[in-house]
Amino acid sequence: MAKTDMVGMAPGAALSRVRPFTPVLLLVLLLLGIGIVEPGFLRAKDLSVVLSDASVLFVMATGMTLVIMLGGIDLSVQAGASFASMVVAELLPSLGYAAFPLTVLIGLAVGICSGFVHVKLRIPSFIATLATGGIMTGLSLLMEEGRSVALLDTGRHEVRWITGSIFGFPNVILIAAILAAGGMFVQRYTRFGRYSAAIGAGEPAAHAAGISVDRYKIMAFGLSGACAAFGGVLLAARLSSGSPDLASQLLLPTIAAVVVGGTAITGGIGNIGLTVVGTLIVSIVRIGMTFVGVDIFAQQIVFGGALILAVFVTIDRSKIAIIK
Amino acid sequence: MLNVEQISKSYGPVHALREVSIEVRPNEVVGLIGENGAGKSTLMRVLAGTVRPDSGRILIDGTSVSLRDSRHANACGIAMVFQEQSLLLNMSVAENIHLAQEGEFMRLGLLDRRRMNEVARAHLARVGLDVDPRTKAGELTFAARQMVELAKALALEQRTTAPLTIFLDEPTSVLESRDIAILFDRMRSLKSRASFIFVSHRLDEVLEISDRVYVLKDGAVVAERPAAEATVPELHAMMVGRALHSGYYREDRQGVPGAEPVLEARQLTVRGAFESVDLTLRRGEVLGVAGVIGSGREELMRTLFGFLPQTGGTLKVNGQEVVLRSPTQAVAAGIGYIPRERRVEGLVMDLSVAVNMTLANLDVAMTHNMIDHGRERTIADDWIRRLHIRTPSAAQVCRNLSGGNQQKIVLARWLTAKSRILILDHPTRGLDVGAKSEVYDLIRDLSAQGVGIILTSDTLEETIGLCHTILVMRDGMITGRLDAPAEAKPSQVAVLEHMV
Amino acid sequence: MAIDHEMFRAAVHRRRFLAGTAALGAGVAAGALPRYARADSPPMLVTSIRSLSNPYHAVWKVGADAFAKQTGLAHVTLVTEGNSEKGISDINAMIAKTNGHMVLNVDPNNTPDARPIVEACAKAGVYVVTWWNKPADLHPWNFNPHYISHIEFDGASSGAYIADELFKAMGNEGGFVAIGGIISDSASIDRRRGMLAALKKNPNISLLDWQTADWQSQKAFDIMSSWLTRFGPKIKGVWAANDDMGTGALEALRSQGLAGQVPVVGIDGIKAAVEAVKAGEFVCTVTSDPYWQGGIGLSMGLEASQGKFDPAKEPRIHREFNATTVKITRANVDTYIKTEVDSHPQIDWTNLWNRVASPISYS
Amino acid sequence: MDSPPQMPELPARARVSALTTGDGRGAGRPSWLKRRLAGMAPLLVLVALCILLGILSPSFFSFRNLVWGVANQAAIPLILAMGATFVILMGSIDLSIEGILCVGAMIVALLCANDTNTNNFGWLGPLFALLACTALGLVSGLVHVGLRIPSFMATLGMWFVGLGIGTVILGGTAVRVLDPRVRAMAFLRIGYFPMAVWVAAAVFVLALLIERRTRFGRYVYAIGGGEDIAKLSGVPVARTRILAFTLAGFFTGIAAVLASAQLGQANTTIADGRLFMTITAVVVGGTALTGGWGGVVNSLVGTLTVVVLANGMVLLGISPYVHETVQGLMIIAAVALSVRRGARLVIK
Repeated sequence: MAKTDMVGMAPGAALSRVRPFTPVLLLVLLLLGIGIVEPGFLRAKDLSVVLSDASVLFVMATGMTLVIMLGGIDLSVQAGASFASMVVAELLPSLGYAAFPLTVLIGLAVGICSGFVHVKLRIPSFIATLATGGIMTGLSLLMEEGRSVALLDTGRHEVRWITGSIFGFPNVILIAAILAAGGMFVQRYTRFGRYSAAIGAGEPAAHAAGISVDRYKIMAFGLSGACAAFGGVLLAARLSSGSPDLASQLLLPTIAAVVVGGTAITGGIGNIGLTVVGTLIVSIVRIGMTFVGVDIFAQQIVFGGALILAVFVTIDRSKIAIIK
Repeated sequence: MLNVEQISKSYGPVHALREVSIEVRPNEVVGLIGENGAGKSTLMRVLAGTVRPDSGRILIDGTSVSLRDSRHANACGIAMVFQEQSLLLNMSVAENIHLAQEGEFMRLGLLDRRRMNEVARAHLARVGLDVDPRTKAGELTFAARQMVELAKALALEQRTTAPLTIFLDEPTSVLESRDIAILFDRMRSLKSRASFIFVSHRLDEVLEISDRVYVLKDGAVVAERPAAEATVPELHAMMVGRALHSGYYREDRQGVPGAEPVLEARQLTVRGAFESVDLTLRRGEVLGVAGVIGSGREELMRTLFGFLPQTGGTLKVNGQEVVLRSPTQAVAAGIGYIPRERRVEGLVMDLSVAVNMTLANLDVAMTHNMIDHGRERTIADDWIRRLHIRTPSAAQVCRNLSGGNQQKIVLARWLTAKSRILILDHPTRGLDVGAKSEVYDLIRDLSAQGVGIILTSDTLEETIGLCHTILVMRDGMITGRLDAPAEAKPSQVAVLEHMV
Repeated sequence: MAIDHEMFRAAVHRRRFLAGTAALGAGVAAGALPRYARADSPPMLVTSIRSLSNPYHAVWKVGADAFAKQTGLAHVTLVTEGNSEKGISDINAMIAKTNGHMVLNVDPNNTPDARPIVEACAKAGVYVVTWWNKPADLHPWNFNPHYISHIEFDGASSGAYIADELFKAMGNEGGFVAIGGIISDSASIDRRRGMLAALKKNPNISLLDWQTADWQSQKAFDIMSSWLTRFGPKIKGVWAANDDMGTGALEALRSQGLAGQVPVVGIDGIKAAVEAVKAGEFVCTVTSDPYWQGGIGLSMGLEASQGKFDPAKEPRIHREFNATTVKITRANVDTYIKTEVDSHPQIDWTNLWNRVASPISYS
Repeated sequence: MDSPPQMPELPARARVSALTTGDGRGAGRPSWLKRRLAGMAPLLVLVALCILLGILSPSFFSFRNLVWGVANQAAIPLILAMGATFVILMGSIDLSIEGILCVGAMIVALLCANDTNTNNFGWLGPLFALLACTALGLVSGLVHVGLRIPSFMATLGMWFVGLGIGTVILGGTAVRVLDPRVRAMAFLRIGYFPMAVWVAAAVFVLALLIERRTRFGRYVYAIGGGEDIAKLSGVPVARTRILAFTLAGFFTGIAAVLASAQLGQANTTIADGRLFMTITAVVVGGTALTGGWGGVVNSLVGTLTVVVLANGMVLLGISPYVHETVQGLMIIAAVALSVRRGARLVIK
C-alpha cells in the first residue's frame, strides 16, 4: 500500500528524503518567523521561559508517545496529572521528599489499571482511559471536597529542585531533558522499546513471535500514567499547590504535541525525539501568538489552523498505509 | 478480443515489464506463469487499471483503451480475482458481489436490498455455491470466499457489453485440492461465458486448466505454448532458467529421525475443533499433518503454538508436561511457528530484517540487558548469508522483499531463537518454484540438525515428499498414520482414502 | 478558576457586537501592538482573564478597554482558556516582551496560579492586582510595593443572600433544589456554603437535592428535567450558583409550564436573568461589576506605577478585601436595566477604594 | 521507489479474523447463537440498566420521566451520535463536534429574533445554521482527505477553529433566542412528546435509511472493512470520506438548532462536554472505533444507555463528588459487556 501511494505521488519521492527533518525544519522556520516579527523572542532569557513552560507539556507528551506508538491513546493524562498534584500536595508535609517518588508510583499503578481495563476487558483505549480519567477526577474531588491544597513554606522548599535554577538555567528544563534522553534510551535500547515498536507496527506478527502483547501494552499505559503523574508533580511545584483541575485543558495540547512531531496516531511510527520537537512547535505557536500579538479573539482559530498545517507538513505518509 | 501490446513499465531502474504482449482469445483459459518478481502482478495491476504502463497499449476487440482505474477496467470487461482474498469480511456476500455496482438496485434513490440478494443468489448459483447471500463474508470458508470472488467477477457480464476477461491471481494458493477441482470444474463450464487469465505457481495446475501458457521471466514474455504441447519440467526450466532436477523434495537428503521424542501429545483436545489427538514428534523428524479444511488440522497446528488453548489432554515438550496458553509460552518451550499468513503473522512488515530476526529472542542481541545494535546487525548479516536472503541490507524494511525472502526471515527468527521444534503452517504458500526448493533444502538442513518439524502444506504431494511420517485427520480425529521413508513414499491415493 | 463559565450580564449591544467582529480583522492582521516599550514611555496595560467565551470576562475586557481608551495607553488582553500553564507562560511572555514595563490586572485561572504570577511580577517590577483566587498564605504586603491588592466578592454572603430571598418567596417552607457550579471551583464552594448556612436558619425549608452543572445551562436543563420527574410538585424553589444554570433550569421549568410558578434565584445578573427578574420568573440575582473590575485593577496599577500612591502605605483593608456587590430584585430591576444594561455606567476610575466592603475571611 | 510494487495487503484486522473465523467450523469462531447474542449485548446492557433503575427508583418508569427525563434529554445526543456513527464506521473519528455545534447555535441565535441585534429572519436562521455546519463538516472532510491528514488531527484543528469563530462573533456574550417559532422547535408538544424528540426520531430514521438503503451507506462499511479492497472494487473512497464528514456536520447542525431552541440562547460553552459523550455513546452501543462493525441502531442503544445513566444518577441523588467515578465505572462495565468477542480483533 505504502508503495502504491508513493507511485501516486511520484514527485513526493524527493520530498520523502527530507521527511525525517521536516519537523525540525518547521520548528526553525517558526522560531525565525516569530524572531523577525518580535526580535525580543529570541533572547536566551525569553527562550528559557518558553522552554520551562513547555517542559510540563513535554513530560506528559512523553508518556502519551509510548501509548500512541502502540496505536492506542490515553485520554486520562490530564486527570492523572491533576490527581497527582493533589496527592503530592497532600503527602509532602508528612513524607517530605519521599512524596515525589511515591506520587509517581501511584501514577504508575493507576496507569497500569487503565491498561488492564483496556487490554483485559478488551475496551478501546479511547473509552477505557476516558473512563479511568473520570474515576481519577472523582477521586481528586473527594480528597478535599474539590478544594485545592496549597504547599506550605516547607513544601515550597522541598520543590526547589524543580522550581530552582542553575546559573539562571531553570532546573525544570534539565529535568525534561533528562526524561527525554531516558525516553529515547528506552525506545532504542530496551526490550520494551523494541517490542512496543513491533506491536504498534504489526500486532498479530508480534503476537505470533511470542511477544506477550498484553503485558507490554499494560506497561505502556503504566508508564504513561507515571509520566502524567510526574507532570502533575512539576505543575504542583511550579504553582506551589495541587488542585483537582490543575492540568485541565492540557490533554489536547499533549496529543497535539505528539502528533505534530510526526508520530502516527495510528501507531507504529514515531519516537520521543519527534515528541520533543512536537512539544516545542505546539508551545511556541501558543506563546508566539501572544508574543507577536495575535488578537485573542483570533488565537483559537490561528492555533487550530497551525495544528492542521503542522501535521500536514510533519507526518510521513509514505509509511502510513491508510489515512483514517 | 483482449490484446496487450508491447506494454512496458519500470520503477526507477527496475524494469517490471518489458514490451510484454499477450493475447486472450474468446472462451479460452490463458495460463500465466513466472517467478515472483517476474512481472505477473505488475501486469495484473496494469490490466486492473491501478498502474499506468509507460508505453504500449491495450486493445479490446481491436479498439485501444487506456484504463483509468479499476472501475473503468471493469467497464471494459476485465475482472480481477486477487490472490489476497479481497472480500470485505464485515459485509454480506451480496453486498460484496455488488460492491460499487449498486446502481442497478437503486429505486427512488434507495437500495432494493431484496432484489440485491436475489440477484446475488443467482450469481452464486452460477458458480455452484449455495450460501445465503445475507451471510457475512467473514463467516465463509476460504474456498467459499474464492467462489464468491468468482461470482463477483462474473457479475460483471450484466454490466458490460464488452467480452468478459477474468484475471485469476493464484486462486488455488489458498485452496484444498478438493476445492481446486471444483474451481476448475466451474471455470470449464464458464468458458462459454468468459475468458480467463490464470496465474499460478503450480505448473501442473496451469497445464491442467489452461489452453495456452505464457511464461514471464524478468518482466518479459520468454515463451508461449499450447498447454497440450508443454510439460512441467520444460515450463519450469523456462521460468527459473534452470532445469527441474529429480528428487524435487530432496528425498535423497531425508535422514533417519532420532529415537527420543521432542514433542508428545496425548488425547489432546480443543472442543469444537479436534478430539483426543495422539502424536509423537521425534528428534529430526518431519511430521506431516494432512486433511481437508475443517478436518481440524489447522486448529491442531495453532494449538501446538498456543494460539488456541487446549481444552483436554496433555502435551509434553522434551518429556516436560506443558500447557500452552499463549504463543509466548510456546516460544519459551522452544517451539517456533511459521504462519500461513506471512504478511500478517509472519513479519512486522514495516520493521527491518534485523529487527524481525531477533524478535523472538532479543537476548542474543543484548549485552548487559541493552540492545546491542552492532551485535544484532552481525547476527542478521550472518543469517542473510547462510540462508541466501536477497536483501539490500539487514536494515531493509521487510515489506519490500519477495515472499521467498520474507519466509526465510521468519525461519531465521526461529533459528535465532534456537527453537528445537518448528511448526510449519503452509511454509511454501505463495512462493515460486525457486523459493520453494530453497525452503525444501532448509527443511532438510534443519531436520539433519535434529530439529523436530510439524508441517501442513497446500499439496499432498509436498507433504508426502517432505515428511518422514504423515498423520491424516478427518472431522477432528486422526484417521491414519503413514510412514513415508525416502525410498518408499506412499501414494497420494493411499493418503487420500483416510481423508475423505 | 474563578468564575469559570459564569455568564455575566450580557451587556453587549449591537455596537460592541460589531466591534467584536472588527476585532477579528485586527486579529488576523496580527501584531496590533507597539513593538517595544521604552522605560520612559508609559507602561503597557495588561489584562489576564479566563476566556472571552463567557460574558463575565467579555464585559471585563470591555471595562478594561474603556479605561485604556480614557488613558490612551496600549492595552493587551491575555486569556488562559482554562489552562493555568498557558496563562502563566503568556504573562511571562508579556513581561519579557515589555521588559517588565507594564501593569497587570489578573483573574488567575486557578488558586495556585496567583503565586508564580505575583512572584514573577514582583521580580520584574510589575504592579499587579489579583482577583478571586489566591492561596490563603499569599499576601500583598509580602510583596511590597508591587503586589497592590487582592480583591474578591464574598461568595458565601451572596449565596446566603439569594437563598434567603428564595426562602421568602417560598413562604419560608417547603423543599427546594440547588444547582452548584464546577465542584472544585472556589466560587462554587463558597456560594454553596452560604446557601447551607441560610438553610440552617430556616427549619421549615428542606434541601431536596444538590447537584452540580459545571456552570452550564445545558447541564442544568437536563438535571432540572430529571428532578421534575423525581420530585414533581415537591419542588417549591430552585437555587442556582450562577444565573446561566438558573436560566437553564428556568427553561426546563418553562417546558413543563412551570416558569414563574417555581421561584428561581441565581448570581451574576446576566441579562437573561435580569429580564427574568423583571418577568417575575427569577426572584433575584447578585452582581459584582466586571466592567468596574476590568478598569479599576488597571487604574490601581497605573497610579501606583506613576507614584500617585504607595501601596506599601495603604491599610491592609485596601490590600485584601471583598468588594461590594449589587443586588437585583423586583424592586430595583427597572432602574438597574436603565442605568447598567442599556447604557454604560460612568465610573470615576481614580476613586480606587470606594467599593471596599469587608476583609476577606479565610475559612 | 525502486522495486516493483506488490499487491496491497488486507488490513491486519480483516486477515486476523479471517484466520480465526475462516476455516470451516474453526474453534475460534462462536456459534451462530453466540454471535447473535454478542450483537444483542449492548441492548441487554441497556435493558438491565433500566430494570435496575426501575427497582431503585420508582419514578424512573414514570411516563413523565421517560418522556422528559430520558427521551427529551436523549434527543440532542442521539442526533450527534448519528453523525459520529458514519465517521466512526469508516474507522475515522470526528472531534470537531463541539466547535461546529457552537457555530451553529450561534448562527441560529444571531439570525432569528434575539436580544443582541435586530435580525429576525425566522426560519432562515436555522436554515443558515444547517448550511454553515454542513459547510464546516465539508471543510473537515476536505482537509482530512485533501491534505491527507489523519481525521483525528484534522478535526481536532476544526474544533479549535469552530470555537474560535464562536468566540470572535459572540465575543463571549450569551445571545437569547426570542423567536417563538424557533423555541417551538424544541417544546411544541405533538402527542405526548416534545418536538425535539420527534426531530431526533426523524433524524434516526433518516440515518437508518442512509445506512441501510443507500450506496453511501454501503461504501462507509466497505471503507471501514478494508479501504484498499474498497478502492480496488471501485468504491469512490475519497468522495465517501468527505461526504461522511459533511453528513456529520449536517447532523451537528440539526443538534445545534435544537440546542439553541431548547435553551433559548446560544453561547460558546453550549457544546461543552458533547464530544466525549457522543463518542462514548457510539462505542457503548457496540460500534467498533476501528470501523466496519456496528451502526446507527447500535448508536441509538448506546445513546440511551448513556442518557439513562445520567438521568439515573440524578434520580438516585448520587453525590456530585462521586458522579465522575460512578459514570466511569458504569461505562467500563457497559463497554466490557458489549464488545465483540470471539475473533481476536486487534483492539486499539
